[in-house]
Parts: sequence; C-alpha cells; structure tokens
Amino acid sequence: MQVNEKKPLIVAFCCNWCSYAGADLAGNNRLAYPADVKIIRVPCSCRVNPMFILRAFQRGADGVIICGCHPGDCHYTSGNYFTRRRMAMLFSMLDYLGIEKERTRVEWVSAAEGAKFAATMNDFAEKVAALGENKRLEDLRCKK
Amino acid sequence: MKVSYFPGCTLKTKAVKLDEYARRCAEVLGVTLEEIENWQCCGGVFTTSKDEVATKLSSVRVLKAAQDKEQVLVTVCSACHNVVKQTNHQVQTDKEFADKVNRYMAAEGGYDGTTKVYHYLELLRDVVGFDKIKEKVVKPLNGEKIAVYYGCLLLRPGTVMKMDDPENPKIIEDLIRALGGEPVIYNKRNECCGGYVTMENPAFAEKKSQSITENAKSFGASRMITACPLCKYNLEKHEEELPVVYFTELLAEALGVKEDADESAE
Amino acid sequence: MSQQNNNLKEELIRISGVNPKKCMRCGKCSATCPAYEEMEYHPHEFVVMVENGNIEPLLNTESLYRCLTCFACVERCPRGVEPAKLVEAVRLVATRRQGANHMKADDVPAKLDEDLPQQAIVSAFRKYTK
Amino acid sequence: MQRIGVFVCWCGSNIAGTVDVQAVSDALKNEPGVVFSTNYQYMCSQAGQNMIKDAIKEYRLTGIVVCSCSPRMHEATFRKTAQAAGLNPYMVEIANIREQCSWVHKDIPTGTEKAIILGKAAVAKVNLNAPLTPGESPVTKRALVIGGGIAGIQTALDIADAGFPVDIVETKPTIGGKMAQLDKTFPTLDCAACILTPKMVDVAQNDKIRIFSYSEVQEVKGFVGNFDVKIKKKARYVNEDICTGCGACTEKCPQKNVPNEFNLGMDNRRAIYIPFAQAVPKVATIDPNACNMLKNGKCGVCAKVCAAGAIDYKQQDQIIEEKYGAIVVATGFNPISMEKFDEFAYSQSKDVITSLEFERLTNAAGPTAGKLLRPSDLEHPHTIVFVQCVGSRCAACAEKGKEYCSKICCMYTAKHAMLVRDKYPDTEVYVFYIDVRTPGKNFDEFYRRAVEEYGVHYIKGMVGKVTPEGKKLKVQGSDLIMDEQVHIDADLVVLAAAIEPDKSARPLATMLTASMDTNDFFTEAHPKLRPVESPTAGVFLSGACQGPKDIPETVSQAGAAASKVIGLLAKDKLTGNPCIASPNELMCNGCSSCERVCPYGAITYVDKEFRMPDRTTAIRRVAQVNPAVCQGCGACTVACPSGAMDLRGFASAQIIAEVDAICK
Repeated sequence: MQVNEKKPLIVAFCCNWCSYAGADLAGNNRLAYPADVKIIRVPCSCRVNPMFILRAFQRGADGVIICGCHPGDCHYTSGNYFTRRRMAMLFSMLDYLGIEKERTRVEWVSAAEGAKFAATMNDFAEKVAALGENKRLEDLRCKK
Repeated sequence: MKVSYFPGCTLKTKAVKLDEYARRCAEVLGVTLEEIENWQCCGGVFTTSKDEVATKLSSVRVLKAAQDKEQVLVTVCSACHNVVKQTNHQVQTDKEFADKVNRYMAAEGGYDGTTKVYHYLELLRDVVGFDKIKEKVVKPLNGEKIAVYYGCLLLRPGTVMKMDDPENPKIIEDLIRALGGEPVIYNKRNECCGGYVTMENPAFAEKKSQSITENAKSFGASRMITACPLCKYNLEKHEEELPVVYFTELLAEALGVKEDADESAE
Repeated sequence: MSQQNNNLKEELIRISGVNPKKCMRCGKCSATCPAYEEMEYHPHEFVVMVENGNIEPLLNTESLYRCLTCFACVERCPRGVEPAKLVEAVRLVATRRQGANHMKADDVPAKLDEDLPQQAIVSAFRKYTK
Repeated sequence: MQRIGVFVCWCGSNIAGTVDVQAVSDALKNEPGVVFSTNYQYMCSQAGQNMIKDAIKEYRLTGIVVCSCSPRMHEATFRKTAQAAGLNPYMVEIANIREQCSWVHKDIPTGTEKAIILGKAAVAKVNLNAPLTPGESPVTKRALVIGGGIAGIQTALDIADAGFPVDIVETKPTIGGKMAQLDKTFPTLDCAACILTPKMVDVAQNDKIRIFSYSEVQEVKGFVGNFDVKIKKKARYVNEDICTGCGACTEKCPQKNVPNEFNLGMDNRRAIYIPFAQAVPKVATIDPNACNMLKNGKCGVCAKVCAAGAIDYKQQDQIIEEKYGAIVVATGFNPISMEKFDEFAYSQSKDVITSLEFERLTNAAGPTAGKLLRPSDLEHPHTIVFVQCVGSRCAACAEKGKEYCSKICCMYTAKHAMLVRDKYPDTEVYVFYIDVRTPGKNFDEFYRRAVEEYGVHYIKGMVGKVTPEGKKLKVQGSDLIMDEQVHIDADLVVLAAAIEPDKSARPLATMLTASMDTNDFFTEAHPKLRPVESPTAGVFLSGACQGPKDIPETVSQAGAAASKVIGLLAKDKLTGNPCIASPNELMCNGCSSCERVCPYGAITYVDKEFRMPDRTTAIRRVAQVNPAVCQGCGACTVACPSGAMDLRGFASAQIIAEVDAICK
C-alpha cells in the first residue's frame, strides 16, 4: 500500500466584514500561511450552520475554523454572539464523537488584524497537522 | 490573620529596628508575622537576565515555603520585596525559567508561582486597611510634614511590582494621612539614591541622595521615611538637617509601641 | 557585522529578552538616567550599539558598573525597550568572561564603614562578580 | 443547467507570478456547467471587461466566475459588467486568488492547486445562483450631524447649502468645539475665533440648520435613508427661545467657584453660565451640580434678575424623535489624561500644563486675558520648556499612552514657541523633540521660521523628569546631538499631550453599528478610496473622530462627507441589498425562533391560507421578512429548526456546494 502523505485540509468560514477583510489584509501584507486553508465567505459568522461543519468533516476536512468580528464589533451587532454559543455546543458534541477540540475553532479577527489572521491560520494548521488525518466523521456515502 | 514573613539579612543586622517595629505594629493590628524557617538571603538585587537561575533559588524557596503554609508572603525591606516579587513574576511568565527552577527544586517539590507577595505596606493598605490603622492611632503625628521616599525598588518595574502608580504613588502618603501627618509630595521621591554604587563611588551616591533630600526639604519636610536600609544609609550619611527613619518606626510611634520596641531591640 | 559580533548580539538579546529594534531613538532613557554623568556609554547608546553589533566597547566600559539598575529607563521608555536589562546582560557577559570580576572580596574591607548595610555588599557582589 | 463562463485574471504578475493561470483556466473548463474558460492580463481593465461582455453574448452565459482579486475590491465592477451584457449581476461569483492565494503562498504548484480549488468552489456556487433583484426604499431628506466642532459645522453648512435640512447635536451648551478654545492657527497665525465665529453665526442664521445643543444622541434605529433617531435634549433650566443671552444672570449668580471647563479649569465660572462671548446658541445654562436652587431650593437669584423671564427651574430633559436619511459622525478628540505620565509632574505643579491649556493662557479671552503668566503665581515665565510626543508613539507593551502619532503636536508646538518669542523676546524657549513632522503646505517653512527667525531652541531628545523645586521646574532631558544630559531650570513646562477620540464615540459606534479601530477611532469604508464613509451604509465620518487631523484637513474631510451626504439625499429611492433572508412558507411552522434572533426586527408573522394535500385549506402562521429592514446577516437561517429560512446569495445549498468543492 502506498503511504498516504495527504496534506491537511482546512475549511475557514470568514465573515465578510471583519475576518474576510482581515484575510485580505494578510494578503496585502504578504503574510504567508499554509495553502491548506481554504476560505469560504459568509456575510456573518452567524450564517455558519452547524450542518456546514458536519458536511466538511464528512467530506474529509481535517479542521474547520470560523472567524468573525470581535465580540461587540459585529457588523450586524450581535451575530458573533450567536456563533460563539452555537459553536461551543457543536464543538463539544464533535469532541464527544471523537473529533478533537483542536480541529475546531472560533477566532475573532478584525479587518485590521491581517497579522493575527495569518498567525491564527499558521497556528491552527500546525495543530491540525499534528493530529494527523481526520477520519472519524467521514461518511462513505458522501464519498464517490 | 497569619502571614508568612521574610525579613531578609539586613533586617537581622544593621536594620534590626525596621524589623522590630514591623513586628510590634503587626501585633497591634492583629496580624501575626510567622518568620519563614531557614530562609536565605535574596541576593539584594534581582538579576534581570533570563538565564540566571541559581541566584534566584533562595527567593523561590521562600515563595515555596509560604505556598506550603498556604499563606501570603510579606516582606518589609524594599530590596527583598523587589527580588522576591520579580522572581515570582518570572516563574509565572517565563516557562523555560520555571522549568529550570523546578528541576533544582525537585527534591523539595516544585513551585508554581501561586504565592501572593505583599509588601508590608500593601498588607497595611489591602488587608488591614488604613481606616483601621487610623482607629488604632494613639499618638497622631499632629500634621507633621513628612517626606516619603520610595526609591526605585518599591515601584519599579511598575508592570511587575503593581504596588502603586510608579510615577505618582500614594500608598505611603495615605498611610501618613492615616497617622495624622501631612505628606510632602516632591517629585524626586522615586529617583534612585545611588544604591550599591555607594561601595565604589560614594561621592556619586552622596550627590544623588542630596538632590533628593534637598528636593524634600524645599517643600518643608521635617522628617523623611523609607522602607529600604540602603536608601536610609545613603540618604542620611551626609544629611544633617533632615532625619531619615524607617516607615515602621513612624507607624510604631503613632501606634504607641515605639518605646517597647526600642527596649527589646537593645 | 562580523560573525563574532553577531553571535554576541544574539546572546545579549537572548539573555536580556530585549529587542533593540523597538527603539525609536527618543533618548528618554538617557534623559531619565540618574547615573548619566558617571557613564561613558549611556542607556540609549547601549541599545543602539547592541543593535549595530558594536559590542566590544561596551564590554570594556566602566559604565557597566555605574548603572544603578533603578529601572527608571525601563519604566519611562515609551517603546517598552527596557535598556537596563540590556546593560545587565552586557555586564553579565563581561563578568562571565574569565577573570573579569569587577570587585574582589579582598577589596571589600577597605570600602566598609560601620553603618553600611549588608544589602549593599551582597548587591554589589551580585552585580560585579560571577 | 447553467452555462458558466470562467475568467482568470493575471493581475499583471500579482497573480500570474505564483499561479499558473493557464492551468487554472484549463482545469476549470471541465467543471460542470462551464462552457467557456479563459485568462487575461487585467480582467478589470476595459479590454478585460469587454472580453467578459462578449463571452456572455457569444456563449449565452447564465453565470460567470471571475478568478481575481478580493470580491471586496472588484465584485461591484464585474457585476456591473455582467449587467451591461444583460446578465443578472448576482450571477457573478469571484474566486479570490490574489489576496487569499497568490499573495500568501510562495511556490507555483501550491498556488495553482489552491487557485483551482477556489475556482471550483466558485463554479459550484454559481451553479446554484439565482437571479436576484434588489428592493427599493425611500430616502428621508434630512441629515444628522453628531458633534458641533469645526468638522460638524462645516459639514452642516455644506449640506444646508445644497438645500437639505440638517440637525446638529452637540453635547456642550455651545457649538464651536476645540477650535473655539484655540488662540492662533498654524501655519498662517490667523486667530481661530476670527475665522470660526463667523461660521458659527452662519449656522445659527441658516434656516435649514437646527442646533440641538446640550443634547445627546440616545438611540439610533433603521438603516441608510431611513434612520430613526432619539435625541435627548438635556434640561438647561433656561428657556432657549426666550433667553436673550444678555448675561445678567451670569454676573449675579452667587455661586462663583465652579471650575470653568472652557478654560480647562484654570479659572472659575458661575453656576449659570454662557461658555464664551460668541457662544451659539447664545443662551445661558444652569449647571445642576453647582446650582443651589436646583440642589436645595435656596437661591433663585438668576430668575429674579432675568428680565426676559427665561429661567425655568422645573425644566425636564426632553426626547426628540426625528427621521434622517444620513448621519455624519463628527465627535472629535480630546487630549489624553496626563495621570500616567507624572514623571513630568503634571499633577504636582500648576506650572506644568498641556498644550491646550497653553492655548487658553495665550488667548485674549482666556483666564489671563492673553498675558502669558504662569498659573501658580501669575508671574511672567522667563524659561519655557515644551515637551513633544507625551503619550504619542508609545508601544502597546509600555502600557500607557497611544501607539499612533498625534500628528498636530509638532506644528502647534512650533506655533506656541514662535508666539512666545514674538510677544516676549526675553523668554527662552526650548522644545524637546523626537522628530519634527511637518508634512503639509507651508508647514516646514513655518517650523524653520520658529528656529531661524524666532530663535527657538530645538533639542533632539526627550525629557525624562521634571522636578518642581522652589519656584522652578527642574527639567532633566537628553540632547542626543550633543550626547549629553541637559538640565534646565524652567518656569513653565508645556506637554504636547497625545490626542484621543472623544469618550462618547464608543457608545455611539455601537448605536450606529459602525466599526472602530483599537484606538476607538472610527474606521473608514476604505482607507484610501472611501475615506469619509463608514462601512455602515448611510453613516459618514468628519474630522478627528476618524483619526488625528489639523484644521485644514478636518475642513476638507467635512466638505467631502457633506458631498457624500448630498449625493445620498439627492436620490429619491435607494436600491437595497438583495442578499436577504427569505422563508419557505411551506416549511415554516411559525415557531418564532428566527424572529427572536433578528437584530433588526425584520421578521414578522402573518396568518396565511394554505391548500392542504387533501384539498382542504388551513390557516398557518408563517414568517415574513421585511426586505427594506433585513440586512442579510443570516442569524435566522441557523436558528430555524425546520430549515425554512434561507439566505439569498448565500443559500445553504450554495455554501454546502462550496464545502463539497473544497473537500473533494
């Protein structure tokens, strides 16, 4: 059998107003982070349905990170508070199912924090890579 | 209330009175100072280098002793306080240092940085309370103008010592008010007196100390108080007009226990 | 910068924890230093010279033993550079070099007077010797 | 099935340097729905846009994917392009292969691989896109300006000039702000009052402008074009309509020892006061914390001497509700507290003052009637030391002060130094500086004049300690050029304190849902291209609330903000954002989960008649979204337990398609 040297796959949901702009700023400042991170733009972190995260893990993601505006700074006033509570519940359930807490994260990154975005992604990617490949929630029916 | 107490070497020799008054006053105020057993000298100055470990172990042992007794650690001497508090801070914030220290300390059980370090003044302010001290005063200072000398060790670095605003401290001033005196606010009260450089270059220390006492005198101070034996030495060495005493002496005086202490010290 | 100077610089940065690049050259450390007049090299020069790797003159200057470690420069530096820690690191490197103790036990008796507190002697030893 | 066109941009070498653009367009050619794929040097250029337009027509495209820079940059551009070619603009998706790919990854294989995946995700999303049409909402043709300093005044005057009504809300009893406190202005040295007070009079006399002084904004609801604002008009215990501003009450009031905030506490005012002679509105205000009549009912002198009968001790706070189409924030700045910088002895000596206090000391209407006298003993100072950068340019780790440069201090310090030397040539003036920053028209010339013509001593270095002793202030500083520590016996020390946004800005930002930076300055929508707009639609920024600014800069920004407001108010209707929540009524069970999480109150319920499978009818309670109010955050879509609520443009199916594409 071939040794699988699969690179980790990380899905990052970024809110349009703060974190996606923060990611852009990281780009403007040429602050490198691993290409394993793929960003999906959502209007607000509270748009992220737990379903999306489950789907990502079913499809073979190794880590999922949600980035939003800092508490109190949400463009929609309070969306990130919902995110914080929803994800706290979801992540502990995932942990129970065997998806380690290090594979999931909620982080606040403002539009001015390009450096923080890059640092966060570097750190998260490193932690996820250290855990190795995630197979726990892969749904074979979702795979071809 | 019982607290662990670290007097330090100078308080056992040249500054016996600083220690003795502190103990007497604590008794009056309902605090028992339990001297840590087999303590060693703190070294007098904190070495800021990250790779100096052995020289800080005596402080860590003191901190560990207080932790074992689940007590706060109280110091009186400014220098001891500075060394112990900075060492504690380094254990708390510098993981590499903490690991090295704990390898030395393995036989005694490790130390994790949780001991709270109070200067005697903080004990008076935060635990006893200046209001309570005010009630216990039997010989108020009757508005005597007293200059407080903080020096450098009590306040700096401010981010570590966290006793008071390092540029405009109030703690000893508030104590003097509680004792019925009038604090003299002068800006050189947190400038260095010349410290240990007095060994090599006494003329320099004299110059520094004199600029401090001159500044205090220009505001009409009749006495100066300090918490540090070395500051006291430097400040009074060439000073003829302004008496320099330990803050605990002033406290003992106001609380009416000064004479007792004087007798036992002799 | 020569390799040797660069190594020295790296060592000083490591043991002091100071990043001299944070300095914005305002000179407030030297403005606030109580030992300024006694020193050949002043706090801001320590920072700049370490950054430039020009360290040998610092290792040989008496200024190392004039710094009072009073932390006035640390407290007042607007950029959080902490020059006193850098001076301390240079002093340590100097005293750790063999035979570079600045004070010897034999020197002490001559310096004593009857009121001098122990604190002064132990402090001086800690600062001046290894 | 969609017919999708893919357009990969090189962005010169910005993308093409790290991403093999040909490989990307080739790879995406085989994705489901893609009928056309190409790449070009600059997609945003006219030629690039024409290429898109031609392809839309030629290949009858129903959706397009542009692999280029961030959608925050050019999404609007490409939507317009699509629209021009007859395609619904919401059938455009951007794959961000510049900021989030080529600029952050180093080697071509990695960059190319990621770009392809991002492209595939965008294609997967477009496959599920549906044409969207934005709704329309009316525009209330009235603007609100918050803050009545020079920024607010200029903005209000410019908006009123275009014919739109404007209200100014100012917390102080008068408009005028910081500029009213200044003496002269750099670099021309014309007097601040001479150029400001005529503008204040213009405001008072303009029938399009209403001034709510001594008032605060209490609540802001609504959205661009349709803000509902509650303004609290604090009781000033004087009837503004009747008071003539004669000032008789302010002379007779027996309560004489109230620190005068207009002179920064350097002299006293009465309990009833008019801040300064040219105040607008020129009416008296009673300070409830100082007035004996209000505190314990014993006095009443002002009511007795008021010929107009304007005093009203029973006056209550009043809430004014008004609708506005646009809001301009002009809340300004304050010098920071010198509390943490007591090495300069600010709290220990009256003769250590801030620069703003110095302005009052040299102002003819100030506490010393314009004579430069030191506050402690009213003697003429012969040596003055100015210290720059007090609290500015401090690293965060120093735990005090501000990280930024306050920008105006170099110039006003040069001005102060010059004015002192001009009026009192016997006075020696020293300025300690780290850098002298004079980028502005005639600024450096001004500073050089202070040195060369007026003989101000500029010392490169900083002051470390100020020690009051006797009648002198012993200043210890460093001279970095001479490499020496300097000691100056000064009579007066002036600190150029850093400036910070007004404290009211933070709660206001929360009310407006406008974003702020870590220093509490309002953030602009784009740092270069949209400097006077907040990211929140309909909220505009004027003056120092957005960052430190001098007067000319403030006035130009105020005018720019006004022109943006005018552009908005000139429209009769606004097109909204079509990416809003929409419920599937057949799935909705009327549980109210969505209503509870909606921050805008955009969701309501109606009882609707439905035909059931057995051909009977049933009345069910279902959610409805008000398209003018919904901002499209999507909180409701996740709260909905039945999955009835979805977000247009960011539908669950679309995001899942993206997830699937990324995780393939």
